Amino acid sequence: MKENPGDNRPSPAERLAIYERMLLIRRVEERLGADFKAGKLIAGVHLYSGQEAVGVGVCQHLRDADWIASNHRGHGHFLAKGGDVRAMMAEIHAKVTGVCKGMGGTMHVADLSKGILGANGIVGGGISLICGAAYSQSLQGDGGVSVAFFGDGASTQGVMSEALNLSALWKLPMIFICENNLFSEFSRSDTVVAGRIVDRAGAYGVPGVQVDGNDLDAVWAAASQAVQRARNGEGPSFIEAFTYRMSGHVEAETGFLQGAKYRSEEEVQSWVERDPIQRQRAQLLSTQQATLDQLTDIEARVLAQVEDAVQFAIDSPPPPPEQALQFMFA
Amino acid sequence: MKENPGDNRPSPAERLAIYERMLLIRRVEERLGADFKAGKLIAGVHLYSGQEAVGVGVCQHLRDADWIASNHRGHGHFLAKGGDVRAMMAEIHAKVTGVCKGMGGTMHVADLSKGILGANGIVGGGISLICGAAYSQSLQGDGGVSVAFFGDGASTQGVMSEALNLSALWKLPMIFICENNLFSEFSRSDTVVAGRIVDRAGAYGVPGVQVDGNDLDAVWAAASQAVQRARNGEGPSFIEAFTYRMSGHVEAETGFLQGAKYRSEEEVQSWVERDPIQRQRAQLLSTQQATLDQLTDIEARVLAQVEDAVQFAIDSPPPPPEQALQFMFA
Amino acid sequence: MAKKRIIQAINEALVEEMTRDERVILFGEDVEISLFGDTRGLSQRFGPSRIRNTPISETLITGMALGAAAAGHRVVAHMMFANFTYTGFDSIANQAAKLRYMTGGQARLPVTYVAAYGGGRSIAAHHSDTPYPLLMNLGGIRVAVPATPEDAKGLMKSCIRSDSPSFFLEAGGRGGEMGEVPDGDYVTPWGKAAVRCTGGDVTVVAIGSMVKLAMAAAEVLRNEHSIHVEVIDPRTLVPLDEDCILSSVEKTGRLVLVDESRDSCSAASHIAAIVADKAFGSLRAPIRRVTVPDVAMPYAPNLERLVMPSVERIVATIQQLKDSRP
Amino acid sequence: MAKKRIIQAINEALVEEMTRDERVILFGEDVEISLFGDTRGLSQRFGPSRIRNTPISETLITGMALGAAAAGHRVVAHMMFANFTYTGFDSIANQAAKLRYMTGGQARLPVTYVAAYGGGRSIAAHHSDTPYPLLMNLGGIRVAVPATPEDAKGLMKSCIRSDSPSFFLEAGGRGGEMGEVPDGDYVTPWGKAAVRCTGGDVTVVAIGSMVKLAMAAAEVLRNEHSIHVEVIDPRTLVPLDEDCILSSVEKTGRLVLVDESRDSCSAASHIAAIVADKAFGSLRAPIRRVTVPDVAMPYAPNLERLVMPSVERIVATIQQLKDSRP
Ligand SMILES: Cc1ncc(C[n+]2csc(CCOP(=O)(O)OP(=O)(O)O)c2C)c(N)n1
Ligand SMILES: Cc1ncc(C[n+]2csc(CCOP(=O)(O)OP(=O)(O)O)c2C)c(N)n1
Ligand SMILES: [Mg+2]
Ligand SMILES: [Mg+2]
Repeated sequence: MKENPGDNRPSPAERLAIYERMLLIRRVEERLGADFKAGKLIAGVHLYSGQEAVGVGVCQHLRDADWIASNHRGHGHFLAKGGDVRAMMAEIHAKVTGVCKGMGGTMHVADLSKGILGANGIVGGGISLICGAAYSQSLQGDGGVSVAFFGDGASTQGVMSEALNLSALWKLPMIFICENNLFSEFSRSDTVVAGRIVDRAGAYGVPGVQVDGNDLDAVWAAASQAVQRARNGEGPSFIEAFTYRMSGHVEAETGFLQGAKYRSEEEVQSWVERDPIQRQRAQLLSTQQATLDQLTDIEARVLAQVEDAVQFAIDSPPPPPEQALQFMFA
Repeated sequence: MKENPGDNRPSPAERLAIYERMLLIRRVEERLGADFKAGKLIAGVHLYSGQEAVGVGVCQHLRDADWIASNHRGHGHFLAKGGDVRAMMAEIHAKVTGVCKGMGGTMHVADLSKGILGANGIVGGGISLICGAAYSQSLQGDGGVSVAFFGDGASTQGVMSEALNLSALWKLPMIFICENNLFSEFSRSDTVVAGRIVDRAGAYGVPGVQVDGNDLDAVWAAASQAVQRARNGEGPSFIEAFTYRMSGHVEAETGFLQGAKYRSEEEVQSWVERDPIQRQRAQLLSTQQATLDQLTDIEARVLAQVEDAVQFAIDSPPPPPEQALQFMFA
Repeated sequence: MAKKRIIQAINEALVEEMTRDERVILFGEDVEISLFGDTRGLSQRFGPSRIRNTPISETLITGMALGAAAAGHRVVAHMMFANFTYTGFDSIANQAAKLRYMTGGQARLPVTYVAAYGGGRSIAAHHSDTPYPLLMNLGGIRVAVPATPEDAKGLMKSCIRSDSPSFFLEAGGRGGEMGEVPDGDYVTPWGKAAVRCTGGDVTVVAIGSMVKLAMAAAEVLRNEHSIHVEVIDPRTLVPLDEDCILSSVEKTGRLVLVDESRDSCSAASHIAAIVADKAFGSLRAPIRRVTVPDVAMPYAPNLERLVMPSVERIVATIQQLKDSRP
Repeated sequence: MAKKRIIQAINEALVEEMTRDERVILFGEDVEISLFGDTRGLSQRFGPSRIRNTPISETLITGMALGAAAAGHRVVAHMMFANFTYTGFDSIANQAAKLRYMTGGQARLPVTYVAAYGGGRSIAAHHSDTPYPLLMNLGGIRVAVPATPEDAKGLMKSCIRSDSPSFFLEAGGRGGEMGEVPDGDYVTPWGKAAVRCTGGDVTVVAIGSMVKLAMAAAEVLRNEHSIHVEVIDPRTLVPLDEDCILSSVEKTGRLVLVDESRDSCSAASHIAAIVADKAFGSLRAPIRRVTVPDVAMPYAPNLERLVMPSVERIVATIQQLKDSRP
């Protein structure tokens, strides 16, 4: 993880680690997409493909003691914050070796020991949680930071505004990351969101920026500033990162949409051309920060890791029956 | 009620009607305050004294078919929108002749036949209702307007932001009137509200203005513009009106605060000097729009009306027992 | 009569009611494209002013529905999953359930909240709640829980035509179940239970999609154990057809409730309480509840199967009850 | 031992717990000045970083409490009136009640939500709800409803020391009731009912401030009708001390529930259901509920008195029950 958040760009070594992390997310999601189509998954999954630069670009600045809260599209955040891929895969496969022992599944992957408060099935649900974590950190005074990841759609949940107000007043070390992927389920953002989301922040005196969320360097730099601000006790920041879901809203949608279209092939294609991973790859190669061989190694390592995780999940047992009545109370 | 909302100031005749309405509200509230202290009321009341210019300045532009929603401090809005003073007083006294037959009381005075959706015990509760009424009106297309009155404290309820977003998107004939009386219960606004409330509107592209809420003319003019905009189908507006509670938060507070102070005598006094009714009175006299005799007549008429309403309330019977089980379902 | 799916029956009810009364409007998140199929095609048919996608703002939506209704429309607010009604719970609990009473009967509030409820599909705790116990306790909200395509259509119509706020609860993921739907216009009445099969040994009150399980259990019991079960489907929980339940228990002397809500303060609990009060003299055995234990819904399918009521659990409960001596 | 008011006992518990453990923090609207008196003086004593006024943002507050707890604090979130918890219901129903289960036991969530509940003061429907039936149905939330100053103090301490989310419900406007409070540190255990008076004829389970009414009724019945009532105060509704209730009913054969929540799916309903299941063989009479009918709370005092449980209604119910033959 990044030691000096003041830097404006990742170091070459970090860049390779970042690339590998982004690629891991992508390959996990692709595998899940394929496994879903093949009928090997238990339920639909909301894939993060295309948005990797946001999760990774932000989480590279975070430590285990920092908190993140995520949304229904949470695999990427989980992995970006250092969550274990085996434990996540086993969770998605509803196995007792899952990070939540099979109780939460794809929409609830969480690892509190790593500061991952969890994916969330309630749109906007993580924002209040993370605001509380930030308050706790501000009282503890040890420079901890709390980050809420949420979508453009979630920005119209009132709780976002409530959190902007309170975090500004209390100068909390909270960072709002709005991943504007232009869609809220099947509704185009501009049909459900008025004006610019980032302007909400300004209305409460919270500094906000818009960045290209498919540009790792842009996300990285903005997050670096926001994290530094938070660690210094200067209060919350807001980043609106424009990005795109390369997959659908949820792997399952072709079933229930019955052929209804909500975006064009051309649009999807135009974003494939802006693929954040391809951009990193091109940059690594063109700036000679990595060789083709290195990247091929990474690819192989990542694929092996994914395969291993899937195998681990398949080989793991389901939760024992008595677990159904456990864990309600501490 | 005002016929031509384009005017920037009330006509002389209207100004007298306005003065009388403001005075009626004040005298009602004073009477309730006195009656509460004398142990003649059933429960605490949240008085509108000092804020009359806002309620009246806005509602003068409205028709019966327009809707308002109000808050816990709702007597003034009720009367400003043409609610009947006897029916309100009887309601506060829990009588069957009350506008809600004694079922709602002080925090729930409502007269749907006059477009008064009701006072509300839930801070922020009226905002979503009025947004729905505005949507209905926009579909009906007959130029109806819906107005939400709420306080500075209510502005931090997420629902306000949700309504700004949706009403902006759908260009609803909705008007947000934020009566910023500098306090939310016993908390000074700047301790619970970050930045300027009016800026929330701007963040959604909703035109917003700040006005002196103790200046009838200023409120009148701003409301005139907003109502015209709404009637023309141009969408929502936001008015932040600065004003002050001349009474406490609730008549009852001296009991439970046990001597705790939350504002200074000097501050209260400084606002007494800006009393909106005295200002109207001085203006009426200095501009010769009214004579002292006329104002004395008005005063007498208003006092008689209040006395009559109180007597009506006292003389009315309580609701019959069977009413306890009525009205849950239509 | 024709065989139709539940979801199709709901869709027909919406089409017919919107055709019948132009004051009927519908809004909610992604209702234009329709996730469940219940609102499919409405947007094309009735246009954007009557069918409208909202932002993700449940707090607003639940209240807007009431305001629009007070102002003259008949509103269907689609909440998608029942869990999301919690996000908009303020206006449901504080306004919808109380506004008419607080205003002394002034408010006419024709609002239908639609939501999918219940477990069984491994979509975990944020998408599997069964909210009717909470709604029942609020007092001022009508609650319809159809078990068949016929009632799905008839109850949706009753909801839309009601001048009081109502909840129309569809069993999540079970909209594909087929059944006969009468031709032409009809409504399913409020507070009239349906006796799905008659029997003299045990009364089973099963709610919503639990009716199907109860019927399957009844068949097993009849064929394999000669136990004759009377299955009652209350169809609406507010109002509740107490009379139907009580007279069945007066006949059978035994009662089992099947309810996919969590056990504490469930609809099952409440019906049990009513019977233990008003039909005590007829009871010849303990009243048993087959419910979901007080847990959030687990994701793992094997655990979810364990906590959800099942035909096996119903059969076992009834068998054991029949054996018990008074 | 010293006589103290309920509200003072709560205040003492807060002071002692905040002194005992500096991770305890408290926030909510106007908690610094304290509307009910329960948080009076805390701000002066513990300073602004541990006692903090929040904006009016219940949706945020309920969730923040959980986040701060997950991050290491022990949080008391003061919600003022129970009705306002509906505004913040999302995080209660979807997060507080489910987070630990959904994460496979990872989340430790020491959160105490405090709220005043119940009617009786003509503050109408938006300030008079009794929310425990809803909370009980959520499954994952502990619910404490003290009836005495002693238990108010002991239960507040139990809530604060609990690693699971809990609700501490104080009967609105009845904080002035006096009673003995033991000296020194003690906690009231979860799930342990108190038998407030013993009697062999009828078991009465009364919740929270209803205990006082039940005791008054018991006295009337003993003195005037020679009926000996056993009054049980469950003290906590989640977990519920079923054993205590069941063994009392096994002795008396008769049960009356006194509960100021609305009747449908009330705590009363649920306790009735448990007894009709597990102590059926001992029952010699119908189980009766003295509750609030399914209405919002009326403002008019004469109507409010009618719908609230009263000593008279309890006495009449029990008398009539005692006369009934099995
Ligand atoms: C409270 C709530 N309302 C509605 C939903 C259904 N829902 C799931 S994802 C989603 C869209 C979210 O859009 P956005 O926040 O932009 O995230 P994205 O899916 O684009 O990543 C909706 C409406 C939900 N899960 N929770
Ligand atoms: C949802 C909700 N939360 C809290 C309260 C308690 N409460 C009543 S009035 C009030 C302050 C409101 O302040 P503001 O909106 O500025 O209105 P004002 O009283 O100043 O007119 C509060 C917190 C409430 N009634 N409803
Ligand atoms: Mg999106
Ligand atoms: Mg104010």
